Amino acid sequence: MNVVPQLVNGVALGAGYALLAVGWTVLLSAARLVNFAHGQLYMLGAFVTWFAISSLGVPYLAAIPIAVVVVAVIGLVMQLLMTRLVLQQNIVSLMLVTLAFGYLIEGGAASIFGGNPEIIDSPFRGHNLTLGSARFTEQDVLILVAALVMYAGTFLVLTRTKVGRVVRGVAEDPKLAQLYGINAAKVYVGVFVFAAASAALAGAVIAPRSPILTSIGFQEVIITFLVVVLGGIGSIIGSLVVGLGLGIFVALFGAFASPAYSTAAAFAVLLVVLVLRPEGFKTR
Amino acid sequence: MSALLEVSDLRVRYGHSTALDGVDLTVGEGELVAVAGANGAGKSTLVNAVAGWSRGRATATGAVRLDGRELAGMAPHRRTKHGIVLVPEGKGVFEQLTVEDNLRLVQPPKNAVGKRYEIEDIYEVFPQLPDRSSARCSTLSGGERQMVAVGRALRAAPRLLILDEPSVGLAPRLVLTVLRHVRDLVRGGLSVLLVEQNVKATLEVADRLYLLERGRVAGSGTASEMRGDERIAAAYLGGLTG
Amino acid sequence: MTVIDADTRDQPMPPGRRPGALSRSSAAMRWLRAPLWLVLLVVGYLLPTLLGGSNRIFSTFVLIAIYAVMTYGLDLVLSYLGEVSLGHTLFWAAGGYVTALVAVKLGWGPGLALVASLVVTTALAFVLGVATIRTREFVFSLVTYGAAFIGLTIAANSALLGGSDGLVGIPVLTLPALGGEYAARTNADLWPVAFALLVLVIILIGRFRRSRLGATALMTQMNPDLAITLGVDIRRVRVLVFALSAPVTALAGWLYAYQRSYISPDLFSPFFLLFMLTAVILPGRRLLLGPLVGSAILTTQSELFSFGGNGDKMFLGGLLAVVLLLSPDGLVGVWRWIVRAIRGRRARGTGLGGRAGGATTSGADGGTGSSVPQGATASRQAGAGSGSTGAAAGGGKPRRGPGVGERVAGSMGVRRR
Amino acid sequence: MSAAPAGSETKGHAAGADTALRVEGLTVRYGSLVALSDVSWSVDDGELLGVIGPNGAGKSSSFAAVTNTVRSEGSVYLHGHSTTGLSTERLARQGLRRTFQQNSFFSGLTVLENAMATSQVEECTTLLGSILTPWREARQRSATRKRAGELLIEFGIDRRYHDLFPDDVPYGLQRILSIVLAYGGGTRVLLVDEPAAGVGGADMQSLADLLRELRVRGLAMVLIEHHMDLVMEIVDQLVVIDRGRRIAYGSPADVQRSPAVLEAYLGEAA
Repeated sequence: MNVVPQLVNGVALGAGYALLAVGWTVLLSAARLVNFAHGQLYMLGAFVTWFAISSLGVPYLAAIPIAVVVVAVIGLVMQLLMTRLVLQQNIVSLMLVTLAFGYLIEGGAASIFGGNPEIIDSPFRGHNLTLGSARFTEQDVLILVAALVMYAGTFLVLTRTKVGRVVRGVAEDPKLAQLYGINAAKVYVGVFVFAAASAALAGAVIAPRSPILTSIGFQEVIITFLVVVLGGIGSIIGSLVVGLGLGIFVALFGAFASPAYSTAAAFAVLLVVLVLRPEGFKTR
Repeated sequence: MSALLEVSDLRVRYGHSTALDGVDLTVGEGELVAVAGANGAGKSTLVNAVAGWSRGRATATGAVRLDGRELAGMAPHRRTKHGIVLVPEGKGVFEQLTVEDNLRLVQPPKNAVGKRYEIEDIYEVFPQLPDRSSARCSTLSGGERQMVAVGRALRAAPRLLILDEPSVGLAPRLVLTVLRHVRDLVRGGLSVLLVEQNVKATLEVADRLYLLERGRVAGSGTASEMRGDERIAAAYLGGLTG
Repeated sequence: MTVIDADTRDQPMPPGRRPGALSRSSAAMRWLRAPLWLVLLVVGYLLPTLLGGSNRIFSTFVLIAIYAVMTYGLDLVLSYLGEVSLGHTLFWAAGGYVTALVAVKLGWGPGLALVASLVVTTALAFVLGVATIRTREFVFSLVTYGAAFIGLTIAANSALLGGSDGLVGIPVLTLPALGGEYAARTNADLWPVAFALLVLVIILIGRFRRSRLGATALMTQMNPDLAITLGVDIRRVRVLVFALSAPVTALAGWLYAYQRSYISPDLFSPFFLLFMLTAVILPGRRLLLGPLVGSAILTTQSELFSFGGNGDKMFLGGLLAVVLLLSPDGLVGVWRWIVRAIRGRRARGTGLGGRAGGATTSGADGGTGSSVPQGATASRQAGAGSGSTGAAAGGGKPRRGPGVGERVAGSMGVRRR
Repeated sequence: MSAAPAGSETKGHAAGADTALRVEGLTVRYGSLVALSDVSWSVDDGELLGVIGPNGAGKSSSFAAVTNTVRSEGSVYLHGHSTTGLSTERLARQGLRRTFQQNSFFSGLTVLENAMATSQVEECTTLLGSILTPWREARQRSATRKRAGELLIEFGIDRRYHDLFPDDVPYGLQRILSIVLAYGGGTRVLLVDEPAAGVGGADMQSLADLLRELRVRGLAMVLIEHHMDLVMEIVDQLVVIDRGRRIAYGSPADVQRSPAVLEAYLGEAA
């Protein structure tokens, strides 16, 4: 069998995983928050895109920012509702609340968008390209470009700008940040909204690859978790590398072993790492 | 009347335990005031409460006025903008950020009352820092970190600079160097509230000193008055008769 | 329902019945306790009949019992260990699948099927517990979440387990009985079995609360550092409680397989996960009858007053979110709050005058400094620092998140009586 | 790597055969930072050893090292047996326990339940026993409760506080409860970390009484404390640590006169 097509497929898949995880990585490192509704925000991003195209007649590229803004606003509302728990750093309740929000969003989305599989009509979906023996679509290229741009952008913002310095400062020591004149609560809100928006972007860009259902989201949270944790919690570059690596692993495993079990296999790898190197999973 | 900082009847509690039990204190314009006392006497609690800051869960009551303006209830990041700038004990810099990033994180307020320090000015005050400007603070020595912490504080154009144990972790010989530096800043017109473990060295540079014992002011006076005060030794090591 | 409250409200936590007004005031009350339970038992058993005895009623009650048993498994981990397991759907489904497998493919009877599912799920939980021994908080939760996902993948794809169709044709639950066999063909027939199972599980939980494992689990949750210094092997406790919780949930899966007569991957659906979490949190954690009350409320809603599939999802998710955002202690928290508000008004006249002057130090809230309502948050967090004592613990930063119920009851000023 | 032990101008303690706890050459490193360097001391049954020193001197590190919660070099002997490789909880069950600077109780349990918890680690019925012989469990429980109540009263925590939560009792009692908790379950060596933090006046006196009472009961105790009046009043021996090193070891009066100690606390005159 030829490996090259699988590698290309894996890169596209992995770019998607990485794109999905970028928001969580920042969220986790800066605010030490996790958002179990991340997968549902991804789903919502996909469905808002679909809705904008099919019902409002907006072109695909214009539908993406609409989805991002809508989901960012929902993320903002979530975070504002959770303010008290965030300030208390009540991690357990936050986990449960976001899980509950995810379920709420799923139910809400199903009643608005219906329970049928839908297809996002992206113009890039049908255009096949070839590279040697590998075939892929322009959509795959778009995913890779989006992932690389997001990571490069996030990396530059975090390392080169005032905003980035503030976020890194709050990540390291929110108490000390106060003495630098920084309001950490505002930073938390900003980071959460960024994470929500990036999940929506991932949904809008990745979802056209296959039909979407309002029940997707469960698996996305697991994948995001894998990428973020294996990449070294809070490491931007780590997440990109692991995301791509995970995509290639899943593609190869799917092609040569069993497609149905590829995500489970990736998770099994994590479990092994967890048993062998528990220290790697300490958060800060 | 002309005191820059006026603290009256300051009380701080952590849960059920009382850390400060009604403290009155003033710092005048261009004055270096020191706070001394044994461990657990409430020195850090006092200066943190002035800055409105706490790593734990403190509840404070009482009045804190800067130039007659009541600051009680104000969040620490807002007090910073009003000119009260604290360099906390221990970790005063972001270790994952470079020296320059730490300094750049703070921009002098536009309508700053205190003296404005550009990055270059900080480097002038601490000539050792320019060479390390792109080094992560986690790689710096304790003394260098302290310089960055003070430099950061100066960037905020403080009217009142609060230093909590600036010499912790420094070799004894360096302590006086640090304190003389502080004295120079005061000579430049800054007001400083200083907590320092090394009482004898502190008395060399301070104008006035407050002695805390179990959350209360046990004594206060000018440095020369306090120099021979035996209450100081007793506060640190217990009554010699006991 | 008042009976339930009378017994449980006054003792939000084992070990040890709180020697509150009830038991202290008179020994007679203690003697009344047993008959009270008996009445509750009889009324509970007869309730579906009293409510008309239709098949709909009986199926609802059987489901309440099954879901309550399922929830009690998670309750062990969530209430007593303070960790959030998102993997209990795995044990719930495993109980059902093992039962279906041995009953359909091997022709085993219900008794053997029960033993098989308990053994398998306990082993699964033990392995998972050991694998996650060093993980806490969200890493633990996500790993258990992932374990359930693996379970779903396997169930949905394995030919042995029937793929997405699941396993059908589970025979009627037949138990040996006096003068032949007891075959549970209808929900009304199943009710005695379900009720007995529920009672047994409640007894088990009650005894757990009064055992060394229960006591040390609570200690581990509330203050792990102190627990260690008192001689508790906290890792062992964590693994044991987790391994105990799985077969409880699997018991429910066992009965569910017979009730539905088929098993499919929908047992892994997030509905059951959200159900378990909400059923524990809605009444309030660490209440002996809490999961039963929670399950009864949620099942009654979805079976008798359903808003339709999506509406129910929004209801369940929304309910859990609202409870956590408004009263993390659940309905009991609301009740205590009301009681305190009434008492507080009476007491305020005398002690604790208002604070003179303004608050100068803003309440130190996990690091953010903006305005936080002082009193409530500060006292609520009183126990938060307990985990961070000393320079101990691997040189890490202090653990920031307090355990689930750490301050649930511990901070609320003067309570009860 | 440890430098020569500093300032041994005071006498070392003779390590007798029945020494309850002996610490030799204890060194603790956190990364490149040496928190404690080559510190030795010992304490006998019925003796109270004070550990003092300026902030960050390494006092708490020594407790963490003795209870094996941080990695350390050197040796620790509990009643003559090396503690190397024993987990913190094993040591606790062998009678070596510590208290923490704050919050050393279970805030979700009542005062009485807290006192019960300390013996429940050993005494409480197993799950199986609780299921099969509930009556025995009930008897055991009421015995434990009775003993816990008596223990509290012996140490001056009145019955009216027993059903309150620890956060609701006066602060001084909270501190005492923390120590009673650590003492409760067969403790023979007790490390007490700053019991008087935030305590004043009469509470300080009852704390001193409590420590004296424990000493009378034959407990070997090591006390970290900042309140010098308390320390000087009750300890038998005193170790002074500064910057991770032992700078003095001897009786309170000797230590108070030691120039090294005066300098550590008051600084060097310029």
